[in-house]
Parts: sequence; structure tokens; C-alpha cells
Amino acid sequence: MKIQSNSEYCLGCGLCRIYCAAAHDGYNGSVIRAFKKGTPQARAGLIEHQQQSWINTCRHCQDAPCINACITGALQKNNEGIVFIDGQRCVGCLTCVMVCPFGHIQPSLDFSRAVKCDLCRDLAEAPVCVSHCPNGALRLIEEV
Amino acid sequence: MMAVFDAVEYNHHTLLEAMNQSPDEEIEVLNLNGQRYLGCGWKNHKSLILHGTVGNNLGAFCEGPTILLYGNGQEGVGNTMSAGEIIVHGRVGDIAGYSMRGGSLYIRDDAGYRLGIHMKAYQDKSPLIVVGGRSGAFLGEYMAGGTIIILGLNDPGFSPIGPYCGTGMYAGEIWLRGEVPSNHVADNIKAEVFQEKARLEVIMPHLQRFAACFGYDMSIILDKPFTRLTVVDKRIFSRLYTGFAG
Amino acid sequence: MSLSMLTPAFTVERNQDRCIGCGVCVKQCGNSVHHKDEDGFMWVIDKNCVGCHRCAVLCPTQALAIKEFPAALRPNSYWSTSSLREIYAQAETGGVLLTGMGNPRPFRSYFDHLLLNASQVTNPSIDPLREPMELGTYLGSQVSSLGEREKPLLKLDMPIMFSAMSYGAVSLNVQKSLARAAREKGTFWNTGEGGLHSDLQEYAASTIVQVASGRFGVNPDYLNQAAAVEIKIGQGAKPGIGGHLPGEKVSADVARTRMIPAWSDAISPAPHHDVYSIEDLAQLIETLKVATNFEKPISVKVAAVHNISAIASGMVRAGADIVAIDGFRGATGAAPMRIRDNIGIPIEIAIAQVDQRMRDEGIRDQASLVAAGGIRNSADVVKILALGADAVYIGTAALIALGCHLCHTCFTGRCNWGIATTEAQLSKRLNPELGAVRAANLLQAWEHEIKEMMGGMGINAVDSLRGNRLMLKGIGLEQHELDLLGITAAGY
Amino acid sequence: MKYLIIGSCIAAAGAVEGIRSIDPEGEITVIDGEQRGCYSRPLISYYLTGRRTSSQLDYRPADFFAQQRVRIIPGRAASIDVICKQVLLQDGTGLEYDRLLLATGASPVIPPIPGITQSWVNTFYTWQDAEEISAQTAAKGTAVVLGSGLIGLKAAEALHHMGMKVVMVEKQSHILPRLLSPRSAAAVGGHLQRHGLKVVTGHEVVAVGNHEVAVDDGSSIAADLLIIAVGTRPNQDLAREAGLQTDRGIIVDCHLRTSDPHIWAAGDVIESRHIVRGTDEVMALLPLAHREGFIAGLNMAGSRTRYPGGIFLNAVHILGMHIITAGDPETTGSILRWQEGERCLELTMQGQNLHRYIAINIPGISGPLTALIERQVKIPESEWFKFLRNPAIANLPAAYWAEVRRWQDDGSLRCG
Repeated sequence: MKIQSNSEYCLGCGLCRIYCAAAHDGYNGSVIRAFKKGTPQARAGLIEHQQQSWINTCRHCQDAPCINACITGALQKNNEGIVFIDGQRCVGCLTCVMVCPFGHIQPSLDFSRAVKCDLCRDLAEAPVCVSHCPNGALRLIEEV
Repeated sequence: MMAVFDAVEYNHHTLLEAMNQSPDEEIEVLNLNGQRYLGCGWKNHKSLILHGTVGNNLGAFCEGPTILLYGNGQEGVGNTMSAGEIIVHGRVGDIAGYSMRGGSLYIRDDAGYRLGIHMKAYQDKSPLIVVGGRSGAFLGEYMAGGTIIILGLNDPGFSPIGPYCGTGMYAGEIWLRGEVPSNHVADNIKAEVFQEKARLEVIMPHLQRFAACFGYDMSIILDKPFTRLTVVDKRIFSRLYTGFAG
Repeated sequence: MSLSMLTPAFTVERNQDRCIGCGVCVKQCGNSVHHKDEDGFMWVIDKNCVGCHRCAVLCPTQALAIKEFPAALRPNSYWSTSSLREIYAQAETGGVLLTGMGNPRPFRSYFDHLLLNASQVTNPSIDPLREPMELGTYLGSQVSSLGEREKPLLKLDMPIMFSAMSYGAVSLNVQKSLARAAREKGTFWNTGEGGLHSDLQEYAASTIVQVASGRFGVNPDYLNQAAAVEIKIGQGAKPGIGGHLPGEKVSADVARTRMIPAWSDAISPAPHHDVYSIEDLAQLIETLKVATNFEKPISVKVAAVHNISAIASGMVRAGADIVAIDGFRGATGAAPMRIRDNIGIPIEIAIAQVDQRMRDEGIRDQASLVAAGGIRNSADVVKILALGADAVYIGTAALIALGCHLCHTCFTGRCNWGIATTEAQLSKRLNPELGAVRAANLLQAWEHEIKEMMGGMGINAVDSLRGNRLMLKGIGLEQHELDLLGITAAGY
Repeated sequence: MKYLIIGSCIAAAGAVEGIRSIDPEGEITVIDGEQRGCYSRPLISYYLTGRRTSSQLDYRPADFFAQQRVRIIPGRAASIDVICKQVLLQDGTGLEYDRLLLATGASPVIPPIPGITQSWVNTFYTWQDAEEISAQTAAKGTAVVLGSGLIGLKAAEALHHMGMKVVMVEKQSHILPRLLSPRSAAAVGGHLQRHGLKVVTGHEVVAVGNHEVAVDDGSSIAADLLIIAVGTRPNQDLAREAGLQTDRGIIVDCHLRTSDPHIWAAGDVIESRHIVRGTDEVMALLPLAHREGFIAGLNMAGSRTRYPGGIFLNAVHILGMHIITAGDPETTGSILRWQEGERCLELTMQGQNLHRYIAINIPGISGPLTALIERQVKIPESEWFKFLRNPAIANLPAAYWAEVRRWQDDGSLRCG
């Protein structure tokens, strides 16, 4: 599974990032609570380059360099093919950040650990970036 | 092979049907007497040789055919034509070349009102109309591209154009043989008189083609200066409106 | 002129308890209303706001409220605020007021004074969820005699089509959305007078192509690949005047589709200069029939004007297979305001009158009647069919389904919803995949509702609804209005 | 097919994954010398401070080898009989193989300094080292760390966290000599000093006494603990004695095969291709060890997969400072620099090729830069100047984004 970003219809509005931030770190999706009470961090970057924009989200690579480089085993792939970080195991060495060729994995705001797209695997429904994209520019590709 | 039809034997629709069904690349029709829509919508490179007087909309919406008319055309000759060539050995009625986008129209004698109205150029296509005689009022109205040449060869004493020439025109060129009374030309039009033949380079092939079609001597065509009419302001309506959300 | 007396039309209120400073509004406003400083301070320029609601809809915290600017002029029921504003604007510029979309004035809507019937006891109503219900219909001449060439017909799965909206006036993504929805729902969309874009040729079989006075994009291929050809004489928003797509909107792609040079004005003259009479119309209709080998129905679209029934009768006699009439609520990308707001008549009356006239003259079966201009919902559709139309065109409703918020500034070409624009960065805001779903959903919803209303009347085929004025009663109408509509008052 | 793997660490785990991706049936045996399974050495500093428990040192889940149906033999290999294709363990057991992988790793270098073998002197390389140090640090005195490479730095940080006074002694003129430029090293050194770590550079320890360390400038440091962290050396004795070609490490071909056709080698024990330099180097790096192991595994199972080589790459987190570097540490190209407070980015260019970057406290940008070095994508300096005005991912040169599109189009990075 991965999210496909279609820059033909990406508006660069950044709502994907806002909802992403509010969905993680225990904010449970409330945008106002997340941004007024805390410092939520989006898992995916928004790239704006030469009049085009797209979301720089995880490709959930088959031979994920991040998983193989992770020194703690915190980066794992579940049986749906989702590459995720076990926050308990991550020590924040950022080796994964260093080897992700897409620049997707980012340090947390306090640099204490790495954060990345987990396709909102804790939610029953589609990833929040996909469900909140106002223009259908994001799609969840199901095949593993 | 050339198919020959005698229009006397056909009514309006049967003639069109018979022509459409003919596989021949050349079709000759004799004794025409007002039959309309000949060559209308044709997208091919057939040749049509017509004798007599055709009805309205000769070659309308066509793209490609060559039409030779020995006789007069009526209204709408070459209406919305995209490509091809129509040569009229006679006169044509109103709105010849209406919204013509490509191809050429050679008329030996006069043309009626609104000749070349809304003609427009597109990519490599630039429509052309050459008239040997005079044209009526509103020549080149709304013209948006292409070339119209009026030679005024038959009535040397009169203006080759009627009033309101180039009204609402916003692109293209109109060439007139001789010097033209300025009160016939719309406000937004600039008239330049070219005395030297060298300045006629761009229209010279068209003049030569006209002379060849109708057996004119070039020295007669070139015995006067030419006046070129072009647009001063291409966006004449740009200050007309005030946007208002209401 | 330095001093403008025009106060802003709207004011943007930002609820600081909700605003998270994300800047979505800044990025989404194509009119430069919202601004964010380097230090995060957010501010607005009210006068740029057109009330399109793009920012308010996309704001993730609903922090924005767009309100009418509270410039309380002394109330005057004759000299309304808008009257004053119009004069201020003209005094500043000396220009003809140019505006967009349809007539907003509070003229009587006859739709709102019509009530539908339902069966009780004396005949059964029909449950459309369980019993067959036919919404399909055919448009074109139903008259034929032995030995005559077969007349071409348009088969519609439902009596609703999308109105003519040209590429240039609307974005290509609007046309893509409508074309896909039309194909999916078995109906038709209309190119308007802007040509058929190469991306849309796959939808040609669901396409009605227009031939207007400017003849943009018209060539033999254009005519022959479509399902039908429509001659546009006039449109409801601007009867009697031509079209004018300003050069700014004629992008390279628009130019290619219209077959004109890029960035040049695209002007459609008020009349077709080959049509000065009914006889001339007959000739243009026949020319197009010849050019399409008599295989396409030819529609003629006119604006609903004072003597519409006589005009329509002439159009039928001129050989039109479909007579499309556009009422005075019809919309447009740009029209002089005085024309839009003061010319034409309501579609309800026009259809009732034309249908009656055609019946009286015994020519009702020679052509189908399509109603356009201000159809807002499925009840309007049912009512106009009962007044005599075979089908309707919807334009404004379709655009609203795609996101239009009726801000009336289509003429700027800066539509924040990606609808009335040809700018790439704005056009992309309308994803045609989503647009097609929304437009098809609208048709599907109306289809269900029409079936419900028909079922209630005990009618199981839309052909039995057409001209069935017994199903209509007037409420709050004067006798002469009831007479014009050919109906009786509620209670009779 | 009988696969035998000597060593149980990262390269071994990669090899097991590689073999199993092709051959689900073959019999795999792993000789586990440390008898600790597959764990992550970089985590021992966290183990030392108690931030990680023993079980949290695992690189793969505890049941990884069992899941992959791998037989684990505790013990150490004593010799390889390449003729009979058999490995002899120190306890005399013989293990036959069809395909053998040497994943014997490396060991810390013990410099020849008088007195260095005393019991208060430790290396810092294995989990056992960490346990031994842990037993000696109850006193909270002074620790001297010999060497300021990654291991030395992480040891120093751990001991600092545990309340010890730490002095680092570095022979070279600046710390992290293999990773940093002098200018960036100064920034890191300053950071360490501000946190109370003492750093002595340009000097070496000449003798070790009883809780005392003598430095070459004549001074001496009283210490309770001495950690040796001056580098590692491949464990290639087995290979050399078996007659395989070796140099600074075991020599392998581009399929990671040794000079014996039935023996492959991977991980810290080999010399492998440095992509930027074009030479073979010993590059003892965890991400490379896994990749090499995986490819060696594929090839042992019958594939002919080329190992493209690697580059030096390191991410280290020290007392709140993030240092990421990748590329050729000895590059001599032109340096482009960006700095804003404690954050700096240094790019070294050879012509249009990026040869190295050093990113301090700006880790987010590093992944794409690593990829650009590994793939040697040509980008003119002028593009990099533009990027360095605001070094964020969105501002990367267009060539990078073209490269990303290419990976996606040609499937060179298969995405899930």
C-alpha cells in the first residue's frame, strides 16, 4: 500500500499536512485542539516545485532502506506492507532519515525520534490526508 | 474519370445525393439553376466543375475540394470553409467567405455585402479572398485574420468598396487596388498607400493566381497603387466594460 | 481616480479562537484577500473579496465567516444599495457594467407558484422503487412518412442535459466532468461555441456541438463526430447580443480548440450574418444537414423573448428537429448587466406558450422542445415538462454541483473553484474525476426524485408527463398568468 | 542446499533474508560466536546507560532466526577446509556446507601502548563490554576515552550521562577525524565542551599506569576507567588461513564472492567498493552490512545480483546534536557551506558531483543528499548555491526530482 500523489490535481493547499498532524501524536484528529494546545507534526512534507506541488509521503518501499538501516529494529513492515516506526524502540539516531532517498522520514520536532507516514494504520478508515484532500489528488493504492 | 451530371435531370436533393455517391475525383455539373449546398461539408480533395448559376452556400463548411464555377454564385459562397479553393467566373452574393478559416476564394466580378465577415487565421491556415470587381458594404466586418484583396477592375470610376469597411475588424489585412475614399473605412482602420511594386510582395502570388485564373494581364492589375487596410487597436473593446459582481 | 466610493461588498471575519494560522486561505484565495506576514500575522483586504467562499469551505477549523459588508446606507426601497454601487462604479470608469452568471433580480419565479398533483383513491400512485418507471425519451422530429429518409433522433436516458458552456468560458475540467457524467448517465452535454477539445473526442457520442455566429472550431469533423448539432441563435442571459471571450482567456489550448490565434479576442457577432430570416434559418439548418449527411438532429437554441411562440413556430417550420429555449434566468460567463437583468421572459411562460402554439398549429410532433434557464431542482424539471418541454438543459445547477458559489465574477477569469477560468493553476482545482462524480450524483438524485414525483401522480413514463398540465395548479397567480401557463388555480 | 554462515550479526541477518527470498527450503546454519543472536552494536551505549534493556538490543525480533528456520550453533569457527567444504569449530565439531558466508565482522584495535591490558581498561564494542564497564562505573570518577570516532563519542556520551567526568584524547588534530571537516569538527567540539566533556586533540596516550594515563605532552590524567576506541579491524584470520585472498579486509568480487567459488563474505570483514572513490575500502557500517549480507544471500541462493558498492554514511546523535555525514571523507573538492546558528550544512563538490555532505542539526535534508551521492547525479554548483539559500527538501535542484521520477518509472526503487 502507498499513497499516490497526483500533482496534476494537487492544489498545494496543505490540508493533508494539517489533518495528518492532527491525526498523530495523540491528538485524535481534532485540528483545533491539536494546533491550539500542542505542537502537532505532520508526517508528510508538501513539496512545491516549479508551479507544481505534491505530498512527499512514504512509498513504503519493498526493500525499504530505512528498515535495513535502522539500528534498533524500530522500523518495521507489517503484513499489509506498511512501513512504520515503533516509537518505543526508536532512539532518534536518524539513520533512517539519512538513508531515505525521498527525504520522507523526518526527525520529530525535538529531534528525539524519527517520524514517518504510517498510512494512519491505527484508524479504521483511509489515511486522513487522502480522505481530507479537497481535490482527490491523493489516492491510497491498495496492492501490496 | 470524370462524372458529368446534367442538373436539369435532378431536383435539389437528388443532385446532392448523386454527387455524394459518385466515386469520381472530378465531377462536372451542367445547366445549374439555383441548386444549393453544392460541395457543402465536403472533406476531400475532389474537383467540382460547375456551369450555370448555383444556389446559396456553395462549398459551405468544406475542407479541401477545388470548386470551379462558370457562372454566378449566390449567398454564402465558402461559408465557414476550412480549406480548398473556389474560383468563380462571375459574381457572388452576400457574405461570401463568412467565417472562412482557410483556403482561397477567387471571384472574377463583384461580391455582395459583408464579404469575408469574421474571417480568421489559424495556425498555418490563412484564408484568402480576391475579388476582381467591387465589394458591397461591411467588407471584412469582424475580420480576425487572413487577407482580402479587392481589385475594382471593372468599374474604374467607382470606389471598389462600399461603406463601413472593416467595422469591428481586429486582425488581418484588406488590400484595395487604387486609393480609397476614407469615409468608407471604419475608425479603427489604418490605410497605407503603396506606390512601389516592391511593397506588394506578400500579395503578389495571389494577384498572379487571379490573373492566371481569369486571363488578366498583370500590368493592368498593377497599373494603380494599392491601399492596405490594417487595424490600429487590436483590443478595441478592452476599455468598454467595467467588471461588476452583481 | 483616487477616491473610490465603493465600499467592499463583503467582509471576512476571522475567529482567532479557531484560526491556527495554517495559511490555507492565503494559498486558496486567487483574489488576494488573505495575507500572512513572515511573523505569522494574518490580515485581509475586504475589498478584494467576491464572496466565493473558497477560503471558508477549505478552512480546516471553520475560522472564517464571510459576511455582507455592513455599510448601512440609509434604507431606500427604490434607490437600493446595489443601484448606488452600480452608479459609483460607472462614474469611476465610464464602462458598460459587465457581470457573470444569471439574473439575480427578485422577479416572480413561476416555478415557485406551481404545485404538482398526486393520486389519491381514484387512481393508483406508483412506487418507483419497485415498479418500472421510464425516464428515457427521444429528441427530434417524430414525423415520418413512407419512403422518407429516417429522421435522426437523440436518445436520452433521462430528460436532463447539460447546457452549452464553451471551453474558454469554463475550464476544460468542467467540460470533462460534464462529458463523463453525461456519458455515464446516458444523456448529453453541449460544447457551447468553443469547439471540441481533442481530450473530449472520446465523449463525442454524448456531445452536442454548437454552431454559433463566430463559427469557432467548426469544420466537417466537428460536425460529424457529434451526436447532434445545435445552432445557437441566442442565450437567455443575453438575448440579442453576441459573445465576447476576451483575449486574456484565449490561452494556447483554448485557441487550438477554437481554431483561432492565441490571446486574441474571440467575438461572436450578435446575429449569424447568414440568418436574417426564418427562410435563412431553414437554409442554415439544411446546410448543416447536408454537411452531416442528414444523420444528425439539428437543434436551434434561442432566448425566450416576447414573441417566442411565433419564433419557435417558424423554427420548427424551418426544419429544426429540436427547439431549445433559454429563459431569462439563464446564466453566462460574461454579459452586460442591463441586458442580463432586463431582457427576456421566464422559461415557464415561454415553454407553456410555445408548446400550446405548436399543438395549435399541429406541428408539435415535428420537433422536440428543450427548456433551459433557471432549472434549480427536480421539481422545476417536472413542472417544466408538464408545461410542455421534452427535456431540460441545466447549466447553473451543474456548475453549482461542481463547486460554483454564484459569486458572479466569472468575467474575471479568476474563478477560485476552477470553473470559469482557463488559468492552469486555477483550473486544476476542479479534478474532473470528482467533478464527474458530483455531476452524475446530481443527475442520479434528480432522477430518483422525478420518479418519486411521477409515481405520486400515477405516471410511469416521462412521455406521459410532457405537456400534462392537469398535473399542475397555480398558487398565488393572477388569472392572466394562469391562462398564459395554461393551468388552473389550486383548488379548481 | 546447505548454507552455512559464520557470524550472527547484521550481515548474517541480511543474508538469511536474502537466501530465504529465493530459497525457502535450503538448510541454513548460523555459527553464533557471541552467543547473543543478532543485536545492534550501536545500541550498547544506550544499554550502558540503561535506556535499553538487553532484549531491546535486538536488530530483529527475538524469534527471527526461528521464523526463518535457521539452525543456530553456538561456538566459534576454528578453521575452514575449502577442499572438503567443511568448517571446524573450536570444540572440534565439523560443519559441512555447500555455500559458506563469512560474516565474522571486526574487532576493536588495541594500540600497542605499555600497560594497556590492565583490567580497568576496556574496549566498547560488544554488549559484554558494556556489561563489564557497567560493573566498574559505580564509583563515578573520571573516564578517559581514547579516540574520538563514533564509538568513542558514544562511549563518552554514555559515561557523561552516568555522571562520570570524561576526557577524550584524540591523536588527530580534530575530533571525528574520519567524518568531519576541521570547521565542522570545531562546532561539534565546542558543543561537547559546553556540555562539560573535555576534549584533548593532537595528543596521544603513551603509557597506561595504575589508574593513570600518560599523555605525550608529559601530562598525566588520573582516571578510574579507560575506554579504547581507536578503531576496528576486520576479523579475517579464518579467511587468510584458509587461503582466501585478503588485504585490509577479505577481498570479494562484485557479487560478494571471495576467491573461493563456494565462499561469500559480507559486513565489516570485507573490502567493498566505495562508489564515490571507486576504490575498495573497509567500510564498517551497519546499513552496508545488511545490504551486503542480503545481496550475498541472494547470490548464495543462485542469483547473480551485483553489489553496487556503498559510501561512508553516519548518523550520530550526541548530547542533543545531530551529525549526519555521507560520502568520501577524504574528498578534496570545493566546499559549499550554509550555516544558521547551530545548524550547518557543508557540501563538497568534485565538478558537478556531490562527494560529501556534513549536516549538523539539519538532519531532515540528508536522505536525498545521500541518494545523490550514491547515484552520482550531476548537478552544477550554481544549482546548489540556490538550494543553500534555504536548504529544504522542496528546494532541492530539479535534477533530484527528475531522478525521483526516474526511480519510480524504471522500478529501481520498488515501492509497496
